Amino acid sequence: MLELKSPTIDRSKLLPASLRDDFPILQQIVHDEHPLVFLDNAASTQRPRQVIEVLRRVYERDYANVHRGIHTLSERSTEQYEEAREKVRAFIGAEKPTEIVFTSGTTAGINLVARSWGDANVKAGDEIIVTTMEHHSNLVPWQQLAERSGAVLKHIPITDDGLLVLDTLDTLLTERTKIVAVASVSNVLGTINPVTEITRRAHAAGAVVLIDAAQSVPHLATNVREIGADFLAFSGHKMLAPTGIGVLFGREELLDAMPAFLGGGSMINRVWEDRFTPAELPAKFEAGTPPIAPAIALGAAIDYLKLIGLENVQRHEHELCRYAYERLLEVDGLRILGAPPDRRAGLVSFTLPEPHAHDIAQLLDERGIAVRAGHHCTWPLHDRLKIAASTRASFYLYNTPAEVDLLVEVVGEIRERFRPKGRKRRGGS
Amino acid sequence: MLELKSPTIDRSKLLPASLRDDFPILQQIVHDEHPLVFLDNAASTQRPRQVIEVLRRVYERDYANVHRGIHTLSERSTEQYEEAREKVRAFIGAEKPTEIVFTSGTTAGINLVARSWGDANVKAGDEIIVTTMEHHSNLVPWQQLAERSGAVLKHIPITDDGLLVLDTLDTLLTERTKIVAVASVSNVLGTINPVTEITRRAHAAGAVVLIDAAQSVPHLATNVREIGADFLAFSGHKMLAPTGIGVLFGREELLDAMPAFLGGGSMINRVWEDRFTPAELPAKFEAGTPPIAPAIALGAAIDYLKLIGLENVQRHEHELCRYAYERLLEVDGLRILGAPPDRRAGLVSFTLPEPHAHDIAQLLDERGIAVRAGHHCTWPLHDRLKIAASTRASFYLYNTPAEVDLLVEVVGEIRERFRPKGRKRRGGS
Amino acid sequence: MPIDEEELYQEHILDHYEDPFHRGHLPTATHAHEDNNPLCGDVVRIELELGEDGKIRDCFFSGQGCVISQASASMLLEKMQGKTVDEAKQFSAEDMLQLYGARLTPNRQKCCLLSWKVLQSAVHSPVGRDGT
Amino acid sequence: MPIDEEELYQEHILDHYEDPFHRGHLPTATHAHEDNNPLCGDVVRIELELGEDGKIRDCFFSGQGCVISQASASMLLEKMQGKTVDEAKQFSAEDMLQLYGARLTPNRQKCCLLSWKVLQSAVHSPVGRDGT
Ligand SMILES: Cc1ncc(COP(=O)(O)O)c(C=O)c1O
Ligand SMILES: Cc1ncc(COP(=O)(O)O)c(C=O)c1O
Repeated sequence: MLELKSPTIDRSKLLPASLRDDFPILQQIVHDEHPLVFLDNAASTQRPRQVIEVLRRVYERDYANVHRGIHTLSERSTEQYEEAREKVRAFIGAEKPTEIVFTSGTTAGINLVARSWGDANVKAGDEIIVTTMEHHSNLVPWQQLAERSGAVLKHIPITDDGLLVLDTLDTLLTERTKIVAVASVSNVLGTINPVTEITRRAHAAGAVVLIDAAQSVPHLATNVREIGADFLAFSGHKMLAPTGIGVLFGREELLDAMPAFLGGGSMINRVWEDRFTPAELPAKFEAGTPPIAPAIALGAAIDYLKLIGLENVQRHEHELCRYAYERLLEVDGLRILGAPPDRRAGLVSFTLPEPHAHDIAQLLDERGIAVRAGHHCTWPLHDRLKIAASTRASFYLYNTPAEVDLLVEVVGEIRERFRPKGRKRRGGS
Repeated sequence: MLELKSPTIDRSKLLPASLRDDFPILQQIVHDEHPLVFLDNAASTQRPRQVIEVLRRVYERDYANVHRGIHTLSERSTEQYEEAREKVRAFIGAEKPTEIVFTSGTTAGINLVARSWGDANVKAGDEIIVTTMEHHSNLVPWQQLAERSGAVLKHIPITDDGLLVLDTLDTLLTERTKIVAVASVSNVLGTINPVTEITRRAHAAGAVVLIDAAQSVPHLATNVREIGADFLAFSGHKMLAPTGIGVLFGREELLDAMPAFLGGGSMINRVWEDRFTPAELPAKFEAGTPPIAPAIALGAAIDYLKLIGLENVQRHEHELCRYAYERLLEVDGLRILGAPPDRRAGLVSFTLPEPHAHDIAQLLDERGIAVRAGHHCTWPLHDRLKIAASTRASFYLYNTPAEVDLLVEVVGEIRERFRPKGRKRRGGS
Repeated sequence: MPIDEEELYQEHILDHYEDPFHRGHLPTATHAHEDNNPLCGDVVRIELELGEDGKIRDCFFSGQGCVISQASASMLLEKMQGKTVDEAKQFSAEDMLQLYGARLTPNRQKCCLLSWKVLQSAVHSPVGRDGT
Repeated sequence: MPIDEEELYQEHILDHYEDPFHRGHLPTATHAHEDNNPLCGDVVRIELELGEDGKIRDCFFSGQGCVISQASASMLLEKMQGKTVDEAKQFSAEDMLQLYGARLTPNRQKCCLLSWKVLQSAVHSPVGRDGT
C-alpha cells in the first residue's frame, strides 16, 4: 500500500473535450439515465457530423455510378471517389494511387491477397508465418491458403506480457517462407508490434509482408514506404468512416503481377464470350460497383483526422490508456492482458476472477458504458493466455478521463457484487 | 406516314409525380439552367429521403459493430441488421433468413458462388451455361471458374430481337452441365428472360441455377421459391439503397454444403492456431464486419418500395418504357436494341448512325439528361449485335413522360446536328 | 436490488450460478454433447444417463461462460432430472427462456439457449467407446 | 453555336471528325499499335512508317469511337506527320489535351488521350512478319 500513488492524468496531453460535440451519437442517454460512454472503438468507431454530412451530400446532390458515366452526377461521383483514393494514398504514404485498392474492409483485403497473390505464389511445402495474436481475419485466410496449397503455417509466439518473441523470427524464416502476415497493433493486447523490423528481416529472407493495420491506421501515423510493407489492409469503420469500405495497399509491382480475383464489371480491359483481359490497376481489383459513397466519406474521415492531427490523437489515446491501465489495477484481482502502457496503443483488455467477461459487459452497459467482451476474434490468443474470454475497453479521440473513472468505479462494484457469497439454490435438490 | 399515330401515354398507369419530392437529388439544376433528368437508373438509382434519413439515424443514434457486442448500441445495430435480413427474405419470398447472405453487391455474390460452390462442384469436362446477353459480372466469374477447373463454358444465343433462343437450351444441357447462370432481365436489351422455365429445364437436367437479378429485383416482384432458383444475386444501389450492400440468396441445402469462402471474424465456429470450423448460416459467408448501415438502409428501401407497391412500380415503368420506345422510333435512323415493349423491363438502349453513343450521352448531359453510353459491361452482347457501343435510357419510379419527351426531342436534335455536312479540315494537308 | 423481469442477475439466478445443480461429470453417462457459442466462446457440455424406461436417470453439465449460460444450464438440468427423453425433446426454446425468467436481449438469449441446444443434441448422441 | 473552351464539339473538331486526316491503313507501316478504352469500348489503331532518319514518314489511324477519340486521333497524326520519333515521344499528355483545345472532364480526357497512348506504344512496336 505504501507505494501506491493515485494515478494522475496530464491534461495537456489530451484533445479538447469540445470535439465530442462533433459526434451526435455520443450526446445520448442510455438505460433512461446514463450518458453513453462509448469504449468499444476497437470494434468500430463513431462518426463525426462532418462525415455523416458528406454521406448525405453525396446522396442528395452528387450521386451516380462511377467511371463509365458521361454525365454530370457520374463525373462528380467519379471525381470524388478518386479524390478519396488520393487522400488515402497520402494518408498512408503510398507512392501511387494505383496502389490503393478500395475493398469492403480489412477482411476482404487480406482474403484478396491470400487468394490472388497466395494461390499464384504459394506451393506445397512453402511456409506462411503469422503470430499467435492475430485476429481471425489475418489467420483463417492463411489457414485456408495452407489447406489449398499444402503450405505450412507457422506462428511467432508471444511472451506472457503479450509481446512477440521476435528472436524466434529468424529461426522461423527459411528459404521456403513466402509471406509473413502480422498485425501492426493487437486488437486485444494493444501491443504495438515492430513491423518495420519484422519487414526488414522477412525481406532479407526473401518473404513478402502483409500488415493487418486495422488497429493502427486509425490511431498511429502510418507510412507504408517507411515500413517497407508489401501489403497493408485496414477498415474505414474503425476510423470514423462508414461501414462497407476498406483499403488494401499493395506495392504496384506485386499487384501488377497478381492475377485478377473477383470477376465482373470494371475489372476488365476486354471481354469475349470465352475469355477476358484484366484492367489496369487499381480497377483490376475493384470488380463491380464499388462502395462509392462510403469511399468518399472515408476521404472526409481522413480530412477530419488530419485536421486534428494523428500525433495528437495518438498522444490523447496514450495518456488515457496509461491512466486506465493504472487505475484498473486498483481493482482487486483484475488481470490486464498484455504489455505495459508504453508498448501499447489505446486499449485495455482484462479479466476478473468473477464474473465472466459477458456479465461484466452487461453490467457496464446498465451504467451506460459500452465495452466488448468475448474472444474478440482471437481464439488462439485466448487459448494461449488460458482464458475463455476477456473484457476490452478501447479508446478514441473523443473519450475522456471521466469516462475512465466511471469505468473503473463500475468494474470495482461488479467485482464486489460477484464475490462468492455462499449462496444456495432455493428448493434445490 | 399514313399509319403513324402519335404515341400516347396512359396516365392512369403512372405513379403520382409527387413522389419525386421524396428524392432530394432530383430537385436540382445542372449546367446552370437544366432541371436534372435522371435516366441512368440501370447503372444505379437515387435514394429517397426516407433511406438517407435511416442512414443518418443509424450513425447518429444506433450504430456499433454487430453480433458480438453486449451493449445497447450493438444490440440496436444487431437487431436492425437482422431485421433488414428478414425484410429481404420476405421481399424475395425466401423460406428462411439463413438463406439471405449480405454481400457488397451482385458481383460479390456471383463470385462467392463461382468460388465456393464452383470450386467444390465443377470439374474438368463439366459444363457451365450462360447467355450471350450476360453482364460481365455474370460472365467473367464463370470464365475464371472454367479456367481453374477445366470446365467448358457454353452460351445460350440470342435472336436479332434480343430474345434468348430457348430451343437451344435443351441441346446445350447435358449430364455434364453443372450450373446455368442467367440474368432475369438484360441490362441492355431490357429483355425479361423466362427464368422459371429455364430453371425447370435446368433442374430436369440435374443442373443448378443462378439468377443474376440485379435488374429485376428492383423493378419486378420476385419470388425465389416460385422461380425455383438455387442462387439469386442483386445489389442495393439499384433499388434505392446505398452503395456497398448486396444480397446473395442461396437455398439452405446448397449453402450448407458449400465450403466457407472468405475467412475472418464472424464466419467461424471455433478457431485454433492451425485450423477452424465454420459458423452456421448465414454467418459462414459474412466474414468480417458487414456493411451494417447500408444493410439497414436497404431494409428502409424495401419498406419504401413495398409502400408504393412493386406492381405499381412495374406498371409505371412499363408504360414509360413503351412510350419511350415508340417515341424514340420517330428519330430518323435510330435503332433500338432488343425486344418489343411487351417483353422488356423499363429501359431502352439505342444507336444512331451518327454520332457515337458517348457523344449522344455528352450532348444529352448538356441539356440535363443523364443516360449511360458504352458497352454497359456486356461486351460479348455488343459484339453479337455488331456495335461498339450504345446509349441507354433506364427508368425508375420517379421518371415522368415529360422527361421522355425531352429525351426524344434532344436525341432528335443531336441526330440533325451530326448529319454529315461535307465539312473539311481547315488548312488540312 | 430490484427483482423484476428487466433484472438479468436476479437472486435465484445467482444462486444457480454460485451453487449449480450437478456441475461436473457423470461416469455412467450413456449420452453426451458439447457445443460453444461462436460469438463469445461460451462452452457447455452435458452428460446424460438415459434409462431403458426412456427417462433421464441422471445428468451433469460442465463448461465455462457467463452467468446466464452457466446458471441456465443448472436450471435446465434441475428441471430435466428424472424427466423422459420425450419431455426433454418437447421442452422448447421458449420454455427455456421462460424457465430462466429474466428478460433477455437477442444476443443474450443465445447464452441462455446454449445449454438447451446442447441438451437437444445430447439425447441423440450416444457416448462412444472412447467416452466422447 | 458558341465556340468557347467549354464547347466540346467545336467546329474544327467536327471538321476532323467528318474529314479525318489519314484515316485508313498504311501498307508500308513499320510500326503499329492498337488499344481500347475499357470503360467505353473505343478502339484506336495507329500504323506508322518510320524512316531511317528517325522521322515519321507517314501515319494512319483506324478505329471506332466517339467524336473526341476519333477527332483527336486525326489531330494528333496531322501534327505528327513528318516529325521525329523523339518529338513524338516528347509530346506529352498535356500537349495532347492542349492540341485538342476544348476543355474535357476527366472521363472524356481518357477518350482524347487514347490515340496519344496508342502512338506512344506504336513507336516501340515494330510490325511483325504477320503484319500485326
Ligand atoms: C445485369 C447485371 N448484373 C450484374 C450487375 C453488377 O452489379 P454490381 O455492380 O452492383 O455488382 C449489374 C449492374 O451493373 C447488372 O446490370
Ligand atoms: C486486428 C484486426 N484485424 C482485422 C479486423 C477485421 O476488420 P473488418 O471486420 O473490418 O474486416 C479487425 C477488426 O475487427 C482487427 O481488429
